[in-house]
Amino acid sequence: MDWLVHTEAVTQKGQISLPYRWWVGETGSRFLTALRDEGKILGNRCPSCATVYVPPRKNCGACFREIDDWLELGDEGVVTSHTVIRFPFDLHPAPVPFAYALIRLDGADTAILHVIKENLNSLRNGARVKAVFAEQRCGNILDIEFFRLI
Amino acid sequence: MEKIAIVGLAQTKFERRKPDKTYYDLVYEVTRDALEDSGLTLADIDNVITVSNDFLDGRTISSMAVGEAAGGHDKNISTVEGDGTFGAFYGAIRVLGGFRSTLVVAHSKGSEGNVSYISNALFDPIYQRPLGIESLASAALQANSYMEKFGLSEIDFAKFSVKNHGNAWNNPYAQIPLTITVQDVLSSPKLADPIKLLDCSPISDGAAAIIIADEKTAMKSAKKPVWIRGIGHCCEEYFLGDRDLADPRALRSAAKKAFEMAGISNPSREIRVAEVYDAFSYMEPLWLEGLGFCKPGGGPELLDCGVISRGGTLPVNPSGGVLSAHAVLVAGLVRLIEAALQLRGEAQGRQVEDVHRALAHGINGPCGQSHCVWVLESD
Amino acid sequence: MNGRELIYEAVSRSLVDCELTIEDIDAIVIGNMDHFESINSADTWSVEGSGGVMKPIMKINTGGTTGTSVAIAAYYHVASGIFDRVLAIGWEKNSESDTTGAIITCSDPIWDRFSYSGAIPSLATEAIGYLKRSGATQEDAARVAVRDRTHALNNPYAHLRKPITVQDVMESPMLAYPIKLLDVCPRSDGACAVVFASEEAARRITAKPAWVTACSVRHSLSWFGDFDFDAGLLSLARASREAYEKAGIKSPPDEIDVAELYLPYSYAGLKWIEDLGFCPQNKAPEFVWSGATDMGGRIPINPSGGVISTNCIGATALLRVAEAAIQVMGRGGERQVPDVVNSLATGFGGCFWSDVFLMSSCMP
Amino acid sequence: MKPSDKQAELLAITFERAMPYEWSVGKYGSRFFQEIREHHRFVGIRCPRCHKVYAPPRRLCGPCFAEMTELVTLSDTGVLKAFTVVNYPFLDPNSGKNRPIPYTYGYIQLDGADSIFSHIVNEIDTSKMRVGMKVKAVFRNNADMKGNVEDIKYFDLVDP
Repeated sequence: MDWLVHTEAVTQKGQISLPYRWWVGETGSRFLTALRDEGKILGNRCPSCATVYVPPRKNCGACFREIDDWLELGDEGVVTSHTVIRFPFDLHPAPVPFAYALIRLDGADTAILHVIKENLNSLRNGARVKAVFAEQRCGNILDIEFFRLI
Repeated sequence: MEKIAIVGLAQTKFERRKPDKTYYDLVYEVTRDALEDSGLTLADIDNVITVSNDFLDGRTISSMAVGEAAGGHDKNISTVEGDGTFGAFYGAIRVLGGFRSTLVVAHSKGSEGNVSYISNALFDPIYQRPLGIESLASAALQANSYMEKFGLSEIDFAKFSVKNHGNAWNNPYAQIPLTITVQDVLSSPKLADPIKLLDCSPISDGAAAIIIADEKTAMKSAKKPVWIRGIGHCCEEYFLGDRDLADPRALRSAAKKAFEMAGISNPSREIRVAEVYDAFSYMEPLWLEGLGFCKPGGGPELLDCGVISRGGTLPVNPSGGVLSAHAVLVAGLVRLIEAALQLRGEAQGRQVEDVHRALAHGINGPCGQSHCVWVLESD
Repeated sequence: MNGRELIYEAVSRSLVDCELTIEDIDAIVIGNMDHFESINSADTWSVEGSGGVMKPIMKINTGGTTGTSVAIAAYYHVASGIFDRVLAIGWEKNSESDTTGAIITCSDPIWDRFSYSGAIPSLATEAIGYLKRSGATQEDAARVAVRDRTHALNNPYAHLRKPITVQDVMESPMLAYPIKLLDVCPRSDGACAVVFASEEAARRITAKPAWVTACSVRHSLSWFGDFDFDAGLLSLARASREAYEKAGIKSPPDEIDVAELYLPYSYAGLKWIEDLGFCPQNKAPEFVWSGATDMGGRIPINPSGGVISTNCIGATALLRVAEAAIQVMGRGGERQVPDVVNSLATGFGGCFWSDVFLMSSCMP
Repeated sequence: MKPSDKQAELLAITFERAMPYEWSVGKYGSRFFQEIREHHRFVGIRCPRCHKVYAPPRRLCGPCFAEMTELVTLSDTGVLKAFTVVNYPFLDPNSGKNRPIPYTYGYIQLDGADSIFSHIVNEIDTSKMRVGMKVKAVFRNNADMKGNVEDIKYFDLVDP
């Protein structure tokens, strides 16, 4: 059709801009308040499979049972996987290059995702790292500012 | 399982940006073309599954924009939010459950949203999303785990990018056929170690549709029916740190179900061609392992010894794979379409010889948390 | 409680209810609205709470009808013969965003989003059309809201459990003529889980399951501007006729013993029951005032309190199915209607879309 | 450690970043905006089967599943089919801020069209509005036009 040829297709810019507020729940709130108030990292253990979870869970996904066996974990652990990030993205928690790592804290069976900002050249799986707590803590996962290679 | 078949299919050319096409246009075009391909009319179609995602489309109830374009007026219609292989799964079980024929149509336009923001929303809002993680960084963690577990190298992965981009030259629908070397991949810009630019699939716009029908309807369609012999899907744990990222156990479970249903005991021997969801170069070998085509860590060897190359005994992604065109959600449906084209003998330049059984595979969630496996056969 | 924990609560209660464990579940279907919580892919995100670890799970999303779409998907999972026991889950945490702002994102970004202000203006237009055609009054609609809110007193799971009067409704703030605050649904947090089973599996679970006799869907419109506000709700009329035919129901008000309807606002409780064939055109006010739709009436509607008492959007339509199933199974406690053989549930959403789900104590 | 007593303090995590999009309008919608810009008029499209005219134009007639190509030139006027004065506060996802209220949301049948077009009516006094009133589009100055639906500023009520 003639008019289709003679019509320039336009685009329209826009956004979805809404504030979200995710409830953390009792289990997560206990974890995050301990992080914030005491600088302690808590985990919990499934009564059935004995997996120690961090962050702690209300229930074990695999066993489908509620968990209420709490323990304090170390603030050190081992890198089980890592990547050095070199592309920019405005939600990144640090300028590039920085690394994401999965870190298995001492006493835990699962690994926690976090950030490593220094000595990236020495970063390898198996490396030991220690949590660096933020000075101003407000009850979220960035109350651990990053992990530092030991 | 009763006999059901793929009787119609269509896909668009995949491009970085289709500025003149709306979702509605894309869905209409592949719906029209799939009907034409099948020789059926809309009256033969008694139900519709659309596949879309509200984040990708920037619209709540994204299905609302396309129901009419998918021929859904006055029909039983539903929407799967996930990869097209999952949408097709629902389409197939609707035929098994009593419908005559399901039109399944998927669309996405990676050009319209911000892929990083959208994939950041896949992650846990309390513990992960504030860290800025998204699909590329999480994939890099998986690639790193996989390399370290089996002593693989970036070269091993780069070879898959070389193979699939080369295969894409034979596929007129592919977005980026490339003649590249392993060195080109290795020296492409580093994004998230060990992933470099040429290890990544592109951002794409496009759509695809298939028609799944019962035996009676299949017999009156224009094309050779492609019989669905086995289907299975499975999802593993959500948190990356709860998973062994180098062990695709959900895929193993999905494949087991599909193979059992299809009566397959030795997939390497019994399947002639496979189309798998290689969003990054490391994924193809990892998924081949999960599908039981090799021992753990053996994926790169399959390529080195020629098994999965175009002339091999089990060519994988002769279409060029997701690495050569990645319209999210659509890409899994395209794997099904490409497998079906192989079985029909209509794959033109990318046709593999003597195909009687083919496999297609799609994924959902971060790092292939959820997998869907299909076994298709010709008569 | 976070979203996953909310889902866990519903799923674990549903398993206790049918004396199964998560190992007995073969597949899961889940649904909600992405931008209400900003969770992308709730299927993979939810597995810890939904029980989906190492199981097949898929996500369905069709807007307000999501819950019935999820139920229908779970039904087809079982009907396919591939799965014996399938969990259907609907959930929403409306408290996690601005509900009206999130609903606005369902409008077309090119044509409608700049002026759209949520569902109320279009529902108000529909209500005006109905009032004009039928001669119904605002008080007639208020009577519907009073019924549902009164029924909610019998339902320990309902969100709003404070009784109201017609006068309360009439005196509540006008949102958009003729819709007032107490004519519309609240915003709620909640989840619902329903177990679907094959014939053999169902018989092992309970002596009295709710057999699915029909499900029908009409999501025909893609554009807000195509809806005829002055006509009936065509999608519901067509879906219900198809479902009645499948289930062999010839006279709905005589053969259906109880209905759980997705009535997001009170006027729907007049107009839409005519489209369902519960009473003749324009006779809904008379029918409702007669007490026919109250507990103890000819065809009680919304013994649960309905959507006007509880609205966690992704769960809302599944709750209709669950409540209608409870009635067939005779497990409604205080809200039980006696001797239910056939029950009907509906879903509403999108662009004036409707789903109809019929169940029976007699196997089809 | 001791099991959880009632966790006294319940936390929430907030997120307020906008998700950016750039949507294609498509040829059919673009033509509508082009006609506004070039001729200050509307355009619709006719179904070859049922002859219904849709405005704004779109590619398909849903009930007929027929592709439409016959453009129909319309004027800049229509009839008010319904209206609502929006007076409740809410967040506008386009801006992330509360949308200014009150404003009147109107369902307008453009003269010559069978479908309904929603837009803003330039009146908030309900005593001055009634269904069936004639309305006329007020367009932006050409220099300010952006090729979107806000190139129509609003519809004015036309005195009978």
